[in-house]
Amino acid sequence: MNLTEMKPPFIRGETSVASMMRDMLFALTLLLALPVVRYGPRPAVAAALTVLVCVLCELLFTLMQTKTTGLSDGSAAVTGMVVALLLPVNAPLWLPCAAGAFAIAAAKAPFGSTGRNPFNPAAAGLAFAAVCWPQLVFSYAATGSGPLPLFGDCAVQTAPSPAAVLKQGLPPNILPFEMLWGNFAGPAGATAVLVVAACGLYLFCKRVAQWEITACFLLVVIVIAALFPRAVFDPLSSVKYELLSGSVLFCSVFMVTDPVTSPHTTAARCVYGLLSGALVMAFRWFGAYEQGAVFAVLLSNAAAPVLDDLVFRFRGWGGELADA
Amino acid sequence: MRRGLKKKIRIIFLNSAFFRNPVPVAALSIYPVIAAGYSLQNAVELSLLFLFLSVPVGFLFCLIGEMIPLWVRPAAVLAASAVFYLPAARLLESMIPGAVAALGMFGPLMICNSLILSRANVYAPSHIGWAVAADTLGCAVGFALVICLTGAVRGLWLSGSVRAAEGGVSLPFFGLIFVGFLAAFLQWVNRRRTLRTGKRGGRP
Amino acid sequence: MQRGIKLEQHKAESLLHPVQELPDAAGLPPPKFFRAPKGRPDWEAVLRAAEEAEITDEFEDVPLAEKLRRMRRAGVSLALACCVDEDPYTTSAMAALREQTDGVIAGLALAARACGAKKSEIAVADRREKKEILRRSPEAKLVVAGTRYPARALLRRSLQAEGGKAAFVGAQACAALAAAVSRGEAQHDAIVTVAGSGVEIPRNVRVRIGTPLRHLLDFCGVHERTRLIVTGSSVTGRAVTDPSVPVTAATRCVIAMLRPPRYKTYACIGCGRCSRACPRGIVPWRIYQEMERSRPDPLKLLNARSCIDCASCSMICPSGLDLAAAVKRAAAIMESGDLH
Amino acid sequence: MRTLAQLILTALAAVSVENILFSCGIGFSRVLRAARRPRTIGLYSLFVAFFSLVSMTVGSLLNPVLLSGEALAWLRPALLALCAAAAYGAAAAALKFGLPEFYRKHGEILSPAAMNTVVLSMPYVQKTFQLPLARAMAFALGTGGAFFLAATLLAHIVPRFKNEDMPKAFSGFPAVLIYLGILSLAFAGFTGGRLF
Repeated sequence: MNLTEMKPPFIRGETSVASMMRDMLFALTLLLALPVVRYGPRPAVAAALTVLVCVLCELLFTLMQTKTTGLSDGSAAVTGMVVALLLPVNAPLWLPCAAGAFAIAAAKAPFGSTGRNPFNPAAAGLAFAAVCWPQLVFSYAATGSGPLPLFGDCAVQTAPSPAAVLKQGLPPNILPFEMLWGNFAGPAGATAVLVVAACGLYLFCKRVAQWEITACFLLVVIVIAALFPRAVFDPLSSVKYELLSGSVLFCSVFMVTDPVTSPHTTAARCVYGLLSGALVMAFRWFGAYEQGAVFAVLLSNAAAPVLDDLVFRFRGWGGELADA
Repeated sequence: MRRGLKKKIRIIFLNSAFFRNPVPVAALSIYPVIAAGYSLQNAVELSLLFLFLSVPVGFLFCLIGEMIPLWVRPAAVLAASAVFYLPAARLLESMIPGAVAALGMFGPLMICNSLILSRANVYAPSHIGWAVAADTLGCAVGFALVICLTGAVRGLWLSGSVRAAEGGVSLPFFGLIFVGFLAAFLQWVNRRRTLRTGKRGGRP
Repeated sequence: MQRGIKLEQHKAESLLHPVQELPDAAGLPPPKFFRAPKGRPDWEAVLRAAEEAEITDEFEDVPLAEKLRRMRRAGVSLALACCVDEDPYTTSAMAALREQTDGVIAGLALAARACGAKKSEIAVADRREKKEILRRSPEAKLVVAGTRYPARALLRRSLQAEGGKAAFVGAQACAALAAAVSRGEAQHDAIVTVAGSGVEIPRNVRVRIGTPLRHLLDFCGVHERTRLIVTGSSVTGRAVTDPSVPVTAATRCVIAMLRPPRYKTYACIGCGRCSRACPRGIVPWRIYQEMERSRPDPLKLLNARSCIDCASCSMICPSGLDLAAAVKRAAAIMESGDLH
Repeated sequence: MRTLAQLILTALAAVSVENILFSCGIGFSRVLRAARRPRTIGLYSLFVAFFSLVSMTVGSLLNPVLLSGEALAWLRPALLALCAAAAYGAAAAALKFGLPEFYRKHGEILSPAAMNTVVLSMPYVQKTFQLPLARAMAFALGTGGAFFLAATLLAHIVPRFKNEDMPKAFSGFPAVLIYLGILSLAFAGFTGGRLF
């Protein structure tokens, strides 16, 4: 009986980073179902390609890293899925791949993968795509355009999304109730509002995401939408339109709650949720693009370490900074 | 002494131009590279302007740098750089007509280029003429290398779209990321060099 | 706010069978007897009896006499008999309480008298166990500790929240104290749970203190292909490499595993679970971050010294990091106070 | 009251929407220098705000004069730089002889804070945005605030860029540059293109 030497503890809790990423991937693939039903297998192909490119980029960088933390934590796949779901269905296939490559190669790998990236890679990739190819990222296929060609470019009649209409200050011509079912022009995964809400609940129950960030985030978005409606209608419908249009709900469930790039203490998380909610509305009011959520996520990620240190200094635990 | 000096000058030049290029390694004069370097045309004009501006300022402060007290020296350097900007702009205009106008705000802001200011404040007064000359030329070449590379890459990327200088890759964010990757490449090269010299008994 | 960790319990099988007796191994000295104190001993007599009987508290591996003196100095107002086994495999304390309920109650009263505690109660794991014990002896005063790990620390914190100081005394130590005072018998055996994937039938065994571990393993029929044997506790115990080490009063359990568990480690993702799981309010991820730097700054190591080594932070960490070791190193640095 | 609200709005815009630091990439070498010594950030930003204010007022007073004549327009960059140099000289002299103790402790950061691209770009910003004098000064103070924000963000994140998980080539300064690039990308969401 040869016995091995081992350090305690000898049993572990059942959630590991890999299981958290598997839950995220499960929730994201659920979101793919609706666009595949409505537009044919093209979104699934785009998502698969993006995940492949992200994984390849991550592999490329693990060769350069000395301590290879390995690929098995699946966070590259999650980034690829999020990028593919926030781009329009009729986008050319190279667009999500370019955004995914930027997300991994510029926003994640140089800082040390998974636990060390200061920014949410998917948000950085989407912001890069939005700034470089705005006309491609914000042209959404009209709802009734049926199955799209699998690989080639799809010349499809595009319709302005409710977020674009709201940006010009006009009330969108679709009732909020119909928007619930998600058949309006918008990003691939972010229009299915009910499915996003269901995935959110699933992630909160499995403790993969922290609910307090999403709660504060949506609270601020609702308050600002009610106080400052962007088009001439009553506060209630303004709140409904702001929440249902664009990718606010999707971001509040998948991007803002990323544990790596959000603060680590509960108090700082609430402030972080409030800050990112306010920034989303600021980008919607003053921003140049109709989708402000990804930029708001990036800005609040930059503020996350500061919030953590403030909480520690406030609790008298030595949050001061030593000279570098 | 002659051969030793020549070798030392070669090392200073190479360090400033490539291995310890001040732009990616010390982030000096980042603004022209990331904001103005969105086309090769801009890049060439700015590198020439940098050359015509840094050489006279470097020499001036190599000669009289010691005499000016430390607390007023930064003001003197900026004043000298401002004065020397006029002939430099005129020289650039004669070489490439319409260049100064095309540069717009980027030209005048070269006056307070942190690379020129810091070299003139710290390096020039305390080194001999040859070293200052080698270092100034090295910095000019290094700056030109970085800004032309960035300008070429962005020019290539934007060659398709019609509003070249408007948005997309010509924005400073791409410049910063590109210079970041350049700095990583340089750090990798330097690390390999120190490893190799370390293994070969320390002879460079 | 910290409610501890919910663990999957494996206790049911080993509680089914009564405690088995292990025949004494060869070459062990006979059990020692000494002159028992007469009548109703006061607290010095109880302490002297505990010293003479060489009773050790099985949870903290400390002589019972010294522990009671420390409790008396600290002015403990509530003495608790700890019949709660925190880690999922061990049931030795519960078995000891079920076997010698009166012995534990008498021992607890003696221990309370020795350390000057006004109240004394028995801490049990859950309501079902409480009903079981009340069925055996109705007048026992019981308190439910809950099954979330680390149960003892959480119970002590909730009791101290209501004022007064609480301290734990091991169930087997109480039983041994009762035997020592009534019959003048030294502590010579301990109840050990043998469980894990390497054992056919998990069970509790009463073992003479000092018998080599191999003798116990052969008696319980542990598989030859077992790769990992752990004594103490499956969370804070020690891995045993040579099976000839003797069984002590503090062994409490022997866990044999066919395949040693291997956990992949990732970088810290900042989920904050460890700071929520820690019963002492330490922030392990911040200490781990600080200890990663080449020269950790003692000012930033917060309250690392108040750690009670329950390892719940390492257990709950999804990235599989050894946070408990980092906090222990941090406490050592703060202890030595080398302010570089 | 209305003008006060307008001033505050302009200052806020200078920190967020029209953040010339991030969306135009001006003045990063000074931000990095400040971030390396976190205790000096407050004073550093105060100096930058003060000198931006001086440069903005000089710029908005001189702009109409300098842009009138052809020869004067050609001399404009040099004259503005000379004003900045004079402002620094005056401030340094005042501090050196007025408060020698303060100068010995903090004099070192006075010159980089006084003469950097952010300060000297003020007159050009004023010419592009055509701000009246009061709102121009609010914009200068807002830029000082933006400098403080940028330096604080960096000071908190820079220590995390030296760890063993990242590729050796990127550890330390290249990671800071890429971080600034992505942060500038985030601010580009406000302007969507070149600010000026």
